[in-house]
Amino acid sequence: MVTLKDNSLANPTEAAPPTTSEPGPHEPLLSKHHFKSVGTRPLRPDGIDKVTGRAKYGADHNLPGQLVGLVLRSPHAHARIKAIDTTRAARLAGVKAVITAADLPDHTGGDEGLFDILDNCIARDVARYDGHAVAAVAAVDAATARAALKLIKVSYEVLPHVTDVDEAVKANAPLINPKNFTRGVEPAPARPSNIAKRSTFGHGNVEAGFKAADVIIARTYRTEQTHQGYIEPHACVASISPDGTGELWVCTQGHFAYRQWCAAILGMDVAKLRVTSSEIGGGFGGKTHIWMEPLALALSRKANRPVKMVMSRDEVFRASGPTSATSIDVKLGVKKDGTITAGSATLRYTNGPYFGMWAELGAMTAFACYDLENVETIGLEVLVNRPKVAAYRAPSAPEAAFAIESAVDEAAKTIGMDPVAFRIRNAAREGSRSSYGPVYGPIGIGPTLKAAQNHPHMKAPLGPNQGRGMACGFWFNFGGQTCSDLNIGVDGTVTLSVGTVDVGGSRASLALCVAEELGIPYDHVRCVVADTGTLGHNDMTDGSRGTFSSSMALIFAARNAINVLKARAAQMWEIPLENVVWKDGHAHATGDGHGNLAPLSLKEIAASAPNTGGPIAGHAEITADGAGVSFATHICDVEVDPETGRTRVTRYTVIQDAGKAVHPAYVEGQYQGGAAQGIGWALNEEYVYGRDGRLQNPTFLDYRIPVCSDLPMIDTQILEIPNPNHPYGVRGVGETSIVPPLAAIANAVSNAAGVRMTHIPMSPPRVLAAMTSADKLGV
Amino acid sequence: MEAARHIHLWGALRPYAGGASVIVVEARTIRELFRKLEEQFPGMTPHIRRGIAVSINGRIYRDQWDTALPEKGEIYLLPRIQGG
Amino acid sequence: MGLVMAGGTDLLVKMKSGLVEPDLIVDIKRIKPLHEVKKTASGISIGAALCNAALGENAMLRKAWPGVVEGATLIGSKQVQGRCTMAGNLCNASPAGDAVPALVAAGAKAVIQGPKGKRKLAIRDVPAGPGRTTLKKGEIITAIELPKREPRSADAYLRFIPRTEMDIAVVSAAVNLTLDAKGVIKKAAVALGAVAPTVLDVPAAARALIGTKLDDAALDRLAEAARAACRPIDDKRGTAAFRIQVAGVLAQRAARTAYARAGGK
Amino acid sequence: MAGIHVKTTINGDAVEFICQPEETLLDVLRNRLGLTGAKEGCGTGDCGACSVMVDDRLTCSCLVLGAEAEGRSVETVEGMARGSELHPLQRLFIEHAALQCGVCTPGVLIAARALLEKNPNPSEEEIRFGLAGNLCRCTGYDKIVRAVQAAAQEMRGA
Repeated sequence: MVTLKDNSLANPTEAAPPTTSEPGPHEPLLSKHHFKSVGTRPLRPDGIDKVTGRAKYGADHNLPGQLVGLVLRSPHAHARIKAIDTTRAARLAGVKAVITAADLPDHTGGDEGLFDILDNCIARDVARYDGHAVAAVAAVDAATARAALKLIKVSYEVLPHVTDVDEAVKANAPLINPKNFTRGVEPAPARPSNIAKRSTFGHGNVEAGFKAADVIIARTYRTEQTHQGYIEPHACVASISPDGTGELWVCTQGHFAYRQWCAAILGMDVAKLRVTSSEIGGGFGGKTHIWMEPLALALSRKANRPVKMVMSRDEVFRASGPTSATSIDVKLGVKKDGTITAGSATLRYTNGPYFGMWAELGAMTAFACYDLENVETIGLEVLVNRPKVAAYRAPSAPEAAFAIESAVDEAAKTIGMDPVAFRIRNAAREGSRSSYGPVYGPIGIGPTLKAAQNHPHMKAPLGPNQGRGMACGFWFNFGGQTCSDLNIGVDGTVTLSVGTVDVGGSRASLALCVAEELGIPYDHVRCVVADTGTLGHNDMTDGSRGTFSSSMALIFAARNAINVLKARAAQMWEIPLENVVWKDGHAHATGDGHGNLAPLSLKEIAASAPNTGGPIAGHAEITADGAGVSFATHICDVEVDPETGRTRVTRYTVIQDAGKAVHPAYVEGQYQGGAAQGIGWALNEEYVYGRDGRLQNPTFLDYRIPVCSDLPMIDTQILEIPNPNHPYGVRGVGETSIVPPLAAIANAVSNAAGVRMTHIPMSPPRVLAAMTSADKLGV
Repeated sequence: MEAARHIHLWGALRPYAGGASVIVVEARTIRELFRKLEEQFPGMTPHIRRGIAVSINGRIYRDQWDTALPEKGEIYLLPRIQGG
Repeated sequence: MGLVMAGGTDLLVKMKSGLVEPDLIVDIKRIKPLHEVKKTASGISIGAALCNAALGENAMLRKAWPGVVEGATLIGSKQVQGRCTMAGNLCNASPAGDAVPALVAAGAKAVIQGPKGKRKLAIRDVPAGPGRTTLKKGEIITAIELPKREPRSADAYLRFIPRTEMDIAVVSAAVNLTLDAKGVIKKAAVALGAVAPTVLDVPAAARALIGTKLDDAALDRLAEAARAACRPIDDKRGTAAFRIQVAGVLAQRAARTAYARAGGK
Repeated sequence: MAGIHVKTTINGDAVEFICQPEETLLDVLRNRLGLTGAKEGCGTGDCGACSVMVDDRLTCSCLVLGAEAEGRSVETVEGMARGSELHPLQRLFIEHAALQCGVCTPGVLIAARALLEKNPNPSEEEIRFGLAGNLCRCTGYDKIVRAVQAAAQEMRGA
C-alpha cells in the first residue's frame, strides 16, 4: 500500500469517493493492463532544444555583472593548513572576493554528516586529499581569477598519507582522522584507526555450511577507483543579494537537496534560497552531492555580485565523486550437486576521508541474488586520502557483484556445472530470505536467468581467443519524497511540473503516464522541471526513482484532476456528480435520463472552467515507497589478444526486469548506458595515484572511458514483471544495468585467457601478466 | 502486549542491543519504534539520525514514519540506502 | 617567451593547464608554402603546417609511405587530426609521439630555419628528451623531408593502446623495409616509441631482418633485439615489463605488414 | 592585455568580435557570442563536446584560438538546421532516442555530419571510428550509431 499524507488529497469539496469501477485517486494496485500511451516511443519534449544547441546546461547560464569564481586546491594528499595569506590576492585589481574556511563558519550544529559536507567543500584545518579545496576567489574575468589564485600563499605541514585500501587498514597506517574509532563494534575500540565502521549481514551458520561443502572457493578480489565520468563538469551561477535572499542555477540531480545543504552550510533560511536545476549533462550519482556550490554562494555574498563557477575536467576528477576502491575476500562452499552450502565475504571499501556507507551497501548486495541457508558479509568502511566517495549508479553493488559472481562462476566450473544452470539452482525466489535480511516478495532474478538460458547469444559459436561470460546483478531501487502539479490550460492541454530532474528522458515518460491516465494524446501534455520556488520538496533523481516516483505522483495528480473534471461536467450538465464517469479523455453521463447527453471532452470542460469554479488542477505529494528490488542478467563475449592482453568486447546482451517499460527506447538506453559504463570499469577505467598521493590521470586522455569504436551494439531484452506497488507496474530501471558487467566481463576474460582474473580493471598489463608470469612482468 | 513487535536488527545495530539479532519492542508505528529504540538503546541514536530503513514483509520504507507495524509479519531494520 | 604554433593541439592544452604562459604566439598556418606536399629531387617534402587529416588525404604519400601516414593519422581524434601536424608532434618531443617512429625508420629529415639560415637534421636527432628538442633559440621546423623510395619498399607503424582510439601510445613500433627482386630484405630500419626518453632507432633489430624473407627465426631475433633495446619506465600508462614485452610483439607485427606491403610473400 | 579584433563568418553570418590572445574559439563562441551549443567537457581535445567546423575541417574549438577565426568560416550546431527544418541527423537523433542527457549531442552531430559528407555510406565500423573523438557517457553509443546509419540511408536516398 502506498502511503499518502491525508492532506495531500485534492480539495475535499471536489474529491468524490471512488466508484467501484474506477481506481481511487491514490490506489496503487495495478489498475491498467492494456495501455494506449504507455509503452509507445514518442519524441521527447526536450529533443529539439538538445539537437539545436538551445538547451541550457549548467555552464550555459549567465547573469548580468557576474564574476568568475575559481578554487585553489591542495597539491598534497594530506597536510595541515598552518596559515593562508590572501592579502595579495585580494588586492589584485579586478578581484572582488577571496574566501577561505573562515568565511564559511560552522553552522552545522553537531550534525556530523553535514559537517563532513562542509569540510569537503572547503578544507578547515587539514587538506585531506589531492584536490581538496582550500580557498576560492571571484574576479571580473578568468585571467584575473587565475592570477589571484597564484597570489594566495598557503603554508602546509605535509602529513603522512595513505591512498591504498589494504595499506590503510594496517595497524601502522597513517591516521586520516585521529578521532575515528570504528563504529559498529562493541565495546568501542580503544584506539583510533582508518576503519570508520564495521557492518555485518547474514543468517545461518557459515562454518557449518562450509563443513558441509564438497568444494570451497576462496579468493581475494580487488577493484580500482572509478569516476562517473559525466561529460558535463559541475557548474553553477550563484547570486546572493544584500537582503539575504539568493538564487542558484546549477546542474544537479536534486535541486531541493542542494538547496537544503547549501542553506544549512551558509546559515540561510531554506525559503530564502531558490535553486533552479539546469539541463543536466549526466550525473550517475555524482551530482547528488554538493561540491563548489556553497563556495559560489559565499563568494557572491561577499562580493555582492553574481558568481559563476565551472569545474575544469581536472577538478572533476580530483575533487568530485569517485567510487570506492575495494578489496574483497570471498569464500563459497558448494556441494557437487550444485547447492551453495555457505557464502561469506569481507568487503573493504575506501570512503575517501569521510565516513560513508559504501562497504555496507556492498555487504548488503553481495549475495542478494541467491537463496542461501548460511551467509555472512562484513563491510569495512576504510578512510583514505582520496576524494570523498560519491554514489555511482547502484553504488557499491558492481564491485561486490564482481567478487561474488566471479566466485560463483568458478564454483560452477569446478563442479562441472553450466554457470546458468548453477545460478538458476541457487537463485533467490519469492519467500527466500535475502542475504541482507528481509524475506523477498515476488522478484525477477529467475526470469532473467531463464531468459538468458534461452537467449540465442548463449548458443552462438565462439572463435579463437574468445570467451563468454555471464553474471547477475541486484539493486534495491527506491522511491522517496515526491511532489507534482498538473495544470489544465484553457485549451485543454496539460502542463506538468515535476521536481525530479530529467537525466535521461523522464519528461517524455511522465507525459506518457499522464496522457494514459487522462485519456488524451501525448502531445497535449508538456512536462517541465520546476524550481524550488514553485514546487514542494522532491528528493533527488537517484536510486532509480525519477520515473517511478514522479509517475506515481502524477498519476495520482491526474486522478485528482479527473475528480475535478467530473464535478465540472456535472455542473455543466446540471446532473448529480455520481452520474458522471471519466473515460477516454471525456466525461460521460450515466444513469436514467442522462444517457443521451453527448460526452464532454477535456477541452470542452477546460474551456468552461472560468464559469464552473476556476482553474482545474491536480496535485499529489507522496512518499513513494515500494520501488521493488531489481535484478538483471548480462551475457558477454570477449576476445583477448594473447600477445598483448588487450580485450575487445565482441557481443553484449542485457536482460532486465522493468516492471512496465513506460518509454521502451529510454529503458533500453538505461540498459545500454549502464552496460557501457560497466565495460569501461571492467577493462580500463581507474584512478592511478603516485607515491606522493597525487592523482596521476585526471584527464579524459588517461582516464579511459569507452569510446564509440570500443563497443559493439548492446542488445537488450526488457522483461515486464509488474511492480505491485505502482499503478502501472513500473520499477526503477536506471541503476541495475551497471551491476553485472564487471563480473560478466571478468568471467568472459577468464574463459578466454584461461586464467581467473581477480583485479579490475582488467587492463592489458594485468591480463598479460596473468596469462604469462606475474613476476616476470612485474604487475 | 498487543503492541509488542519482533524487530530484526542488522549487524551494525546488534552490539547496541547486547548482541541480540531480534528484539521485542512495543511499537505500533515506525515513529514509535524509533522513539523506543532511542530510549532503550541509546547507542542506536547516531544510526537513527543517519537514517534507518524499515522492511515490513520485504517492502522497504525509508521515510514514512507513520507507517503501521503489523502484529504479524517480519519487521527488519536496514541501513537507509543511497542511490546513484 | 614567444612560441610557434602549428596545429596548437599540444600548445593550447599546455596553456590551459598553466604549464606555459607565452607572451607571444606565432601562428604559422597562414604561411601557404608550409601546407605544401611536393616531390623534390631527393624525395618528398611536407610543409610543417600541413594538418595530418590533409596529409592522410594525400594519395601519393599514402602509397609511398603508408607507415608514416599511419603514424601521423593515428594521433588524437578526427577533430585533432584537423589541426595537428607531424612537425608539431616532433617538436612536442614526447617519447610516445605517434608521428615520430615511422619518420625515424624512414630516415626522414627535418628542414630547420633559423636566424643563421637553413639546416637539415635527421628526425632521430630532433628530440633531446621528454619535452625537449635540439632546436636552437629562434629555430623552427619548416618541412619534413622523406627520402626517395626504391622499388619494393614499404613501411608500417603500429602502436599499442588499451582502447581503440584516443589514447597515447603505451609502446609503438615502426618498420621500414626494402626487398630485392626475390623478396629478400635488403634494407631495413626499426624504430620504437615510448620505451626510452626519446624514440629509439634500433639497428640491431634491423640487422635481424636483413638477408631474410621474414621467416620465424628472423622474427624471433627481431623481437629479441627490439626488447633488448628498450629502456622504459613504469608509469600511469603501463609497466616497463609490459612495454618491453609488447615492443617485441609490435615490431613483429609491423614487420609482417611492411613486408607484405613491399610485395614480400 | 590588448584585445584582438577578429572578423569572421559564423554559420554563414559575418561576425566581428574582440578577444584576448589566449582565449579559445570555444570561449569566444560561448562567452562572447552567446553560442553555447558547443560544450566544454574537457578543454584538452579529448571529449569532442566542443566540435565545430573551421573552413570545412572538423576541429575541437577548445584547441583553436579565437584569433585564428580571422577570415575563416566557422560552423556550429546552431547552424545545422535550415530555418525550422532540422538536419536529418538532428531529426533522426530524436527519433532514435540517440540522446539521453544530450550534452555530447551537439558535438556528435557536427562530427557525424562531417563523416557523412566524406563518406555517404559508412559501415558500422567506419561510423564508430568516425565518432571515436566524441565521448558519450549515457547511451553506450548503440542508438547513436543506429541514428547515423538511418541518416546516411535517408541522405543517400534524398
